[in-house]
Amino acid sequence: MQRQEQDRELKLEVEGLQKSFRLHNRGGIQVSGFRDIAFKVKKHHFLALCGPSGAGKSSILKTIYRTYLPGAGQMHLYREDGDIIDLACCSEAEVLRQRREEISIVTQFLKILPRVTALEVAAAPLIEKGRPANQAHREAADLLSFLGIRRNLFNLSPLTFSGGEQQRINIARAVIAPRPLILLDEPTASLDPESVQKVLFLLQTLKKRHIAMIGIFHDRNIREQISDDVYEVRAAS
Amino acid sequence: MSYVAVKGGSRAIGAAKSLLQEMISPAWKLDNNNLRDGFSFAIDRIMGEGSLYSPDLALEAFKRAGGDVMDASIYLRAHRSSCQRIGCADMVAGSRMRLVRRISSTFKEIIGGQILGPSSDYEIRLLGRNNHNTASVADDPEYPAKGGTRTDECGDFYFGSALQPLRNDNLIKLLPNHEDKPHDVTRIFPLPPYPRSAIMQIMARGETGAMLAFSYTSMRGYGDVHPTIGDLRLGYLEVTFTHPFTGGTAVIGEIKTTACETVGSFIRDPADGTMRLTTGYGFCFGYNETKAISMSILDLAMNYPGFTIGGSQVAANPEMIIHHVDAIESMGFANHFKLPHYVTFQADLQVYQKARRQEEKKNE
Amino acid sequence: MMLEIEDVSKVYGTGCSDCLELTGNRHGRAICPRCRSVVAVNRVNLQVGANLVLGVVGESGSGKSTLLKLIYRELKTSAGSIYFQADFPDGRKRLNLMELAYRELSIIRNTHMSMIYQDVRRGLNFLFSAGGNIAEKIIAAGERKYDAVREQVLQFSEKIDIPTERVDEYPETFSGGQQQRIQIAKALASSPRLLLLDEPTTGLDVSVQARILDLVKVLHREMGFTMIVVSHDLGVIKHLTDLTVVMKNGSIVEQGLTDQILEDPQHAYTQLLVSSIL
Amino acid sequence: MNKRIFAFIDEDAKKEIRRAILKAVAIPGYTIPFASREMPITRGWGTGGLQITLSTLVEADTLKVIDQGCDGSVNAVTMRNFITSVTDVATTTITGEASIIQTRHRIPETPLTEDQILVFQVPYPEVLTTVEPDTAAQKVMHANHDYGKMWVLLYEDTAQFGDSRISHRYPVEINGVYLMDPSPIPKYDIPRLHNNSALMLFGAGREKRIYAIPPYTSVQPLKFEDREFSRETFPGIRCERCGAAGVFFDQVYLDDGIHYYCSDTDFCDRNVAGER
Repeated sequence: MQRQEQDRELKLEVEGLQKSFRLHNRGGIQVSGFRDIAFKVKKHHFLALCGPSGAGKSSILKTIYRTYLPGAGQMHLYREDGDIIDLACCSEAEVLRQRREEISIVTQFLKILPRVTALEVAAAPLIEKGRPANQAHREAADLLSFLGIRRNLFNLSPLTFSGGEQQRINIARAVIAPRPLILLDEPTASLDPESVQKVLFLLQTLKKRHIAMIGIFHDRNIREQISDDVYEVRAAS
Repeated sequence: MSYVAVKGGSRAIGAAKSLLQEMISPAWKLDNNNLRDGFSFAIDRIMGEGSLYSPDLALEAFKRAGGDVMDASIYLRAHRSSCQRIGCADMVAGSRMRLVRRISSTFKEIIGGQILGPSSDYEIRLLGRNNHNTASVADDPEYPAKGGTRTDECGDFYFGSALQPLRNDNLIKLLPNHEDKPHDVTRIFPLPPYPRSAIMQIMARGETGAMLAFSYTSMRGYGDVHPTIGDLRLGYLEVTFTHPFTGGTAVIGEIKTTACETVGSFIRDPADGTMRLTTGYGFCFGYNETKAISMSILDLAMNYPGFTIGGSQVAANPEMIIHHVDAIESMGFANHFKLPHYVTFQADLQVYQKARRQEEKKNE
Repeated sequence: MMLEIEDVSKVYGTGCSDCLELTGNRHGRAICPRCRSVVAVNRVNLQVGANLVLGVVGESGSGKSTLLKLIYRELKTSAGSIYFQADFPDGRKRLNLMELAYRELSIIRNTHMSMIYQDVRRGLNFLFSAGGNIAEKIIAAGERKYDAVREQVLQFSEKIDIPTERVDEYPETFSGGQQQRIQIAKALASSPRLLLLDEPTTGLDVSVQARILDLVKVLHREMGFTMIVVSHDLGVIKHLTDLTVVMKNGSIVEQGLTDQILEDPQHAYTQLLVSSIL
Repeated sequence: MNKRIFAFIDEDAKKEIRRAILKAVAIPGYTIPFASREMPITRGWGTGGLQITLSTLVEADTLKVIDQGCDGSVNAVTMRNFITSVTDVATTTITGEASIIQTRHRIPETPLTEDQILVFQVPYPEVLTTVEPDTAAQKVMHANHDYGKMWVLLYEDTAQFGDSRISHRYPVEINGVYLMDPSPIPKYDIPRLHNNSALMLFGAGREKRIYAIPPYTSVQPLKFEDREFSRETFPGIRCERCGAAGVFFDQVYLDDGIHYYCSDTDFCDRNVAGER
């Protein structure tokens, strides 16, 4: 009973996660990414990963998202429908389904096609969920305005924007129709203090909506403002 | 208002025929032997394209057509259609030809030697009596005295193709033979994929000019056949017939023929991966070197379309060759446009007017 | 699975009993040392689910285009089967494409599967107008009313950003990028379930390439079909696909999620490919 | 020499042609390849129709030959003279009296009967040549009822000109199976092929094909379901000679303007005779 109670609160459980890279074109040397990673993330919690740079914090996020193939370990995702999926060993099709339904990632860099406007980028997740285009565009405009993007930029490609603006577009895209688990890799790295506060406000709202998040923040102050738990990643030897 | 539709045209048609007969009537006063033997290249073409070996009938057709070789060959083809077929002669082999002329451009020395024979190749084409380039062989003491002047009385030579040594050394790619017996285009018109024997038969009775034009496309660059003449021969082939019941074989005569074997580029033989030279073959009734060479080039082009670079491979397309080299067909069709087309043109006009009205409506 | 490729091989040449064993990525060659035959595809197994976008990358001669031609049945396999699952009026069927008669194959190509070629002249009939090309697929899919055909032609021409007043012009009068867009419209006019793209943007200007890729992406989102994209260009693969298969010497050396293949390639060849392009 | 054989062509060849005709009747609309014999009339001048007529004729037949609807036109005269010179069969210009009618580009206005055979001279037996010149490809298309390219032609014409540009040789579907070239008859004659009482044979000498429409066979022009098949019409026109209306007319330009006469001269003659 208690176990079930606890399970209902769990979103992601990582155990014995390990990753190394084999570089065939450099004599097949083995480069260690991270090892023995174990943590749990609850719904409506924010887990912050901290540790020295090069410890593999970003790599862990990429591994959860399966952009990196894990070397060993388990990553149990507790889906909203009650199913439990081990992201470490499920099929690619299964991963794609989780990316559609359960997990999203916000990186420091905006990866989008050129020629797509800021408004379209932000509205796309809503449209994918079946929201009518005009309504989605309206919601996206409100969100972008809140994040301090000027209206005259809405119909331009974000690739022409400054780093900070791009990052806000990226965040808008992740929060407008949020997945139950969001991975954030330095989402506020190049933002001004005012924008940082707005982003933190948005993330707080997400927590209230039972969204689980794992994030990396360079700035200790920001990290403390948002995180519920902290997991220390030690540099792999 | 008088009735003007073309009716009662029988008399006018009769008159048109009479006028033609009158125009070409001097032909009937010419001496048959001189005409047949002196204009032997014309007679040969008529027999070849008319697909019937008979110098006498070819001569009659030549006269009836007023010297139009293409038209004359139609007479022979039409005549064939009224003749019952008794049977098929045995297969002839080009290597069994009693040679009158045989040259090769591949090697300086060939087994049997180069036999120049009767040829216009070395003729300087000057009009007028003062043809000083031509030395008279009568003055040459080395020239062997001969009883007659007709070429069929010359020589008694039999040699295989000058390419035979290369073939013996397995340097020449042999085309696979998928046919139990040759196709007969006069009995069944072939459908794709066209058997080689059918294509060869159609080309053997193809019109010389058309054959030349199509092969010329390949020589000029719409294709890539730059052959070397391996063996070009003129001469006589014995025709034999085997009785279908007794099995006895009898010689039924001799036909005058031209054959040409050309060598193309080499390819990798799919049979064993070895690189081998390719060849093409041409053959026709009578003496017609231009046609035999053209045919051998088309044979090469069709069997080795890989030599062709670029999109327009006219000469390598059997469909193109098989339907467009026959003069009886193309010439007849070109001329049929002279027939009345009142009905179809009337239909054309109505459709045209309707389209015009539609256009005007659109522009309003 | 919409498409199941089972142990498929394609040998050009006479072939021998050892061809498959002596070639492939393990030996680093596609030509059989014994019989000199070219093994273009060597015992490939692959499954593609509905609505997924699969990329096939590899250098020229790796067998990727041959694989696509086998799926479209422009070529027949030397060994192995390709199963295609589709809905027909009389129910869902799983067909071995290699066993289909021409008539059945026509139905599949007219209504279930389309191919987009690098060379637009292979995909478009230049004797037909742009609209005529699009109409051909609509008619082939069974439409026999002129007004309905015309309406769909105009709709598609709008979708691909070809002005409707130009729809009756011939492909020659359009730019290379426009021609490619017309080919895409033609391929999609029958609402196929599977779209095969063979180097769809190779040879086009970079800016034109991007527009084509955008169009394909948008149409994929709007219409929902499975795509297999063959390209030597990892940029194209990255933009378009969810999953990627890497081929070399006729074999699959690696397959996975496209971002994983690009960011965490496992195989030496893939690492080389990624490091030399990105 | 040719006189020795009835109907010019040697008997073996006639048998072959008759076999091809039988096969053609058995597979309506399908073109049967045959070894077309060369005729004393050049190719393109009706040698296909001529071979069918010569192979089908018996002494008891009565022959009518028309060219563009007219018994007196040059091609008809040449044909009729040649056929009678090698057969001695009776000839007529009256449609109702003929047992075999060889025609170029028209179907007689007078309805045909079950006792009659209509032989068409055909220049292009292959309906698909306009869209696909390759014989092998054509065969595959026929075998698979794959007429998409023909439909595209129809679509393009409709888009650009409001209707098909095909004025004659309009493609027809026989029994819902094969698409067929009906020879260069005008569209006016197309509906008259449908369910006709006579046996209709088509001969293409140059292209070496024979095909047939047996009596009472469905013949439908290829058209979109929501478009009318429009035939040639001559609104308000009457034949200046016999007064007939609603038939196919020859249009003639003379010094004093345009005049119209029946294209079918026998039909016109019957009308004139009836009035007198």
